[in-house]
Amino acid sequence: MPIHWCLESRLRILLFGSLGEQIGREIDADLPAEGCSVASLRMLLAERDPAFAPLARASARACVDQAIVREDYVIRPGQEVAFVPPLSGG
Amino acid sequence: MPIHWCLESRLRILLFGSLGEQIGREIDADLPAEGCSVASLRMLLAERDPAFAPLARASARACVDQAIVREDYVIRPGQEVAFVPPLSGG
Amino acid sequence: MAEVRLEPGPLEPDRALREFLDGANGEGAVVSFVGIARPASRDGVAVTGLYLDHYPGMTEASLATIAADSEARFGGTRAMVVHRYGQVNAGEAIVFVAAASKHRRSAFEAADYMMDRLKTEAAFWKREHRIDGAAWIEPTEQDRADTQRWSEACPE
Amino acid sequence: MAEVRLEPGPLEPDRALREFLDGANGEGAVVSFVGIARPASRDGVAVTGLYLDHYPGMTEASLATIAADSEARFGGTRAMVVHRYGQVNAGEAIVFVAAASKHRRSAFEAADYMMDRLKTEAAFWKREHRIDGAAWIEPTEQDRADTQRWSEACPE
Repeated sequence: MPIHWCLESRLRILLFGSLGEQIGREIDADLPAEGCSVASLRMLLAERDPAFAPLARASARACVDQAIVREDYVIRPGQEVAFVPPLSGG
Repeated sequence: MPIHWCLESRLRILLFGSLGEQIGREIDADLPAEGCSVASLRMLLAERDPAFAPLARASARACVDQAIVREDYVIRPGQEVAFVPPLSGG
Repeated sequence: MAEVRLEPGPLEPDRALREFLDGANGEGAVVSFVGIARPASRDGVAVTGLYLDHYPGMTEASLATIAADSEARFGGTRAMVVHRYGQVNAGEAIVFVAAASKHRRSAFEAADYMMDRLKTEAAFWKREHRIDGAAWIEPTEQDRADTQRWSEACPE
Repeated sequence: MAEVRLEPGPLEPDRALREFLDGANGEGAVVSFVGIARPASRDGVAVTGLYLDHYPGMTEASLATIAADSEARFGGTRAMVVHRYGQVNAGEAIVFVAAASKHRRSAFEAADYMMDRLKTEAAFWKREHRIDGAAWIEPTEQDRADTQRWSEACPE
């Protein structure tokens, strides 16, 4: 279905701290062209690979364009997305 | 009266801060062999020279052997005596 | 304007202090804080060092926000934050914070304020290398309580 | 054991900090304070510098007492005081104080405590060289109130 890849957008997701160590520093996901909420992205990822389960936990906060966002935030193609564990501070 | 100088002791008095500037860094006084109180020393000095009047003021604190002492402290020959203005701090 | 920097290599607090003092602007008081990687964990296990993971861009922004807030909160204060990232050995400096002000009270408060906020809000993830294994660290309840101190009415 | 020193010449705060850090003993927190001769008097008149008269022996003892009291009051704290005497030009450092401790709260409090006491109890007499003449200075009411802060029950 060539239409399929045309309506989706490749999203690069950055992971830090213990998440980066457990899962990898970066993972990719397909984002629907109309975007998707943080809550949906977590579920999509957890369903795709059991190794991504830590990303579904509330302690992993989502950042979009380097700012922490809420669960109902809708991620659009082209944005920088990251999941971060609780900050340990300086 | 040769007996006189024999019963007295030469006392060197150090002056600091504004007192040192106004009067001089060091003055000498004759101390009776049996010692004398800080209060008496102030009076002796003020009577001797009008320039020593600031030493009679309460704001000029007396130090003996580098510690601030009270008015009734009896200074003995051989001790280090100083008058100091209020500390300005560091 | 606050000076904020991430350092990959050794952080030399004396050089940072020299640099901060060279930027003096007639202030009478400079307070600095140096945080050093401790050779033991909170529960007393020997620690050889730690790894500070950071999020390039977001981490610098978190430091800049804290420094700027400190300058705004303690009027007339100038602030500096230098922070290590990556591998830090026990005994090495992790963070240098400095505040300059006309009077000592505001310089002390500005440095104290920055450290309290850095301890909970700086975007770092810390892995402690204990002799019995590595562990990721989170802020303590005490760190959160320290930050909370500043949430009440403005001082002075 | 606290390190206390009088300096006749320029005081270089960065070198003093380096020296203090070199004496590190596993502490995680070092707070330093640098006091700088201000270019203006309290009432805004330009000042070219000041002269710090001191009483050799008594002045060192006054600094040593303050540093030792700080180490005793904030347990596990290491302290250092370096103080200028004689002629100090505006913009030059007059005093460097440092406190090292396991935790940042006690390092901040120890440095703050030493400065408050130095401002009223250090045995110096300060003559300010204003462009309109020289004047001997005494501690302000604020300095006395700051020292008074520590007279209540012991902290922590």
